[in-house]
Amino acid sequence: MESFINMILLTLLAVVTLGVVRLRNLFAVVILGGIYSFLMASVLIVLDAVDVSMTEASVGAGISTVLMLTVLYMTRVEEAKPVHTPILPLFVAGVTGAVLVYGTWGLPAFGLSDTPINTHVGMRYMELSVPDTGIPNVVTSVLASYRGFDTLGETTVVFTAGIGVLLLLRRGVSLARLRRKQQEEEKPS
Amino acid sequence: MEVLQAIAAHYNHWITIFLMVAGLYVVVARGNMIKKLIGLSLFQTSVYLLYISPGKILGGTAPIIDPSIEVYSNPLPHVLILTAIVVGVATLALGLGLVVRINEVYGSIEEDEIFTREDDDE
Amino acid sequence: MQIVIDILSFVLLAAGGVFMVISAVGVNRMPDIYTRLHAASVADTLGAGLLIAGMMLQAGPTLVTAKLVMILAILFFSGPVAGHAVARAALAAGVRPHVDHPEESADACGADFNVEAVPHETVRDDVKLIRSLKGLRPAGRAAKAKAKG
Amino acid sequence: MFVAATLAVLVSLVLLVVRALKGPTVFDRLVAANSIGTDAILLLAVVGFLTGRPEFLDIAITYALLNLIGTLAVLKYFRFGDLAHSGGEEPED
Repeated sequence: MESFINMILLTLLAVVTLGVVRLRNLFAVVILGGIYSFLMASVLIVLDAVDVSMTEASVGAGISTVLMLTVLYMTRVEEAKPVHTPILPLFVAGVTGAVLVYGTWGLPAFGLSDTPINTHVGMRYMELSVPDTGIPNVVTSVLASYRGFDTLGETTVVFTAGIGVLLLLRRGVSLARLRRKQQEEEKPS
Repeated sequence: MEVLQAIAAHYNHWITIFLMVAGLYVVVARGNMIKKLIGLSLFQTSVYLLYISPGKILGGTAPIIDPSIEVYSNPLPHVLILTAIVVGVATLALGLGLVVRINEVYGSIEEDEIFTREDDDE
Repeated sequence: MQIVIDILSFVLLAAGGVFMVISAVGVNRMPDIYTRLHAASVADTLGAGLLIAGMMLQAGPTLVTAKLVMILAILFFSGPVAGHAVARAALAAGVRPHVDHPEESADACGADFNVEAVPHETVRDDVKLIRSLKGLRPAGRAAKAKAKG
Repeated sequence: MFVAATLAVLVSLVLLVVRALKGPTVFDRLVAANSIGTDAILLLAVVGFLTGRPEFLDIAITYALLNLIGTLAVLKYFRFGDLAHSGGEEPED
């Protein structure tokens, strides 16, 4: 039953992706992106990743949608008609996909417990988490205790991105704007 | 029945590859920068699936220890992807900031229009 | 006792599921946005309500039931708010309601959605109600255009 | 019995995705998106009962709140063209 729900949700995900690729109204694309995030969060629930699911829903359907809408407000909504024929990108995408699908034959089947990924370090954390840290949620204990420095690095990345956005969007004197102003002043004369 | 089982064994991988390829196609083929960023996030979410689906054990539940439960799924991919999601939204915000800045300077977010404008300037 | 609870919750879950499907079919079959909203609200009230009631019977008096009550409360409040906001925004954006005699209203409903000319009684009443509130876009825009011109 | 409820929610999910892809106006897609959010909440709850661990309903509460916020953000954009608008007065066109 789990496998069946998983397959249905994944199929819906693929269908919504086709819609995202084909539509040219960016509003509709953003709304479909929200739907995509909710479906992805449901898939993650079925795959037992509850913490990831919550984060994906709040980031994908919440913050990303609002950010995209803000940027659409500042720019424009309709995407221009493509100038080039999409034959070359389709070819590149098709070849990449074919190579990757060929690679899946060597991967272990879905949902088995004796695959390499499920037999080594992950299961060690499962055994040690409660005696070591006393936290029943293993994801939390690994994230904040065993690998706390990774989270510190992640915070640094987010901080850097925030500074980057502030520098890009500050309302001060910028060189490019000055140059454009100069050009506009020169044009009428 | 055998065919169905073979499909179910690799269905997650194939959908993951489809999402990845769709994201790649959007990034390469579309000139609109917001659409490119959406393609990039499609690619990103496909990586989440790629990591999480091998960690699932059929019949297991979420990795929160409870005395009454025997089988749990693997918690390690979840930890990695939690970090990836947060970093992903940071890069998305930075990319959108760049798009707004480009729109301020060139008055357009279409790649082709920007290129023709650059050529006109020279 | 347990068997009674099981039967009762099965009936509730089945009814909730049926209403969910009815709502989704309605969203697909209805002719325009305003009627689709009507169909979508079935899922928020009857569908979710019956499903969650069935689950509450199964959970018994535990923390799970308290969480289910919270979900139900949020759905009951957020559903109408979202539906009302969608209808208002669609009206403000100039989406014309589907009417029984399109040939009569076709020329009357211009690009700017002339409110007075829509022949459908109920629609007109709703619009009057909203117009009496402050700041409805299409009417306001038409009035401004007249004042300028 | 939770199997039946899960199947019903999945069927309605499929139909709503069809509407979200077809929807002639943005608002049709929005209605479908809102209903898909509700369906995701119910699917989460029902799957929790189906697998015997219904403790994760907190996540469903998060979904419900996010669903409302997402919809209102989009609609506020349409009404005023600005997410930061206080909603008090008619915007200048």
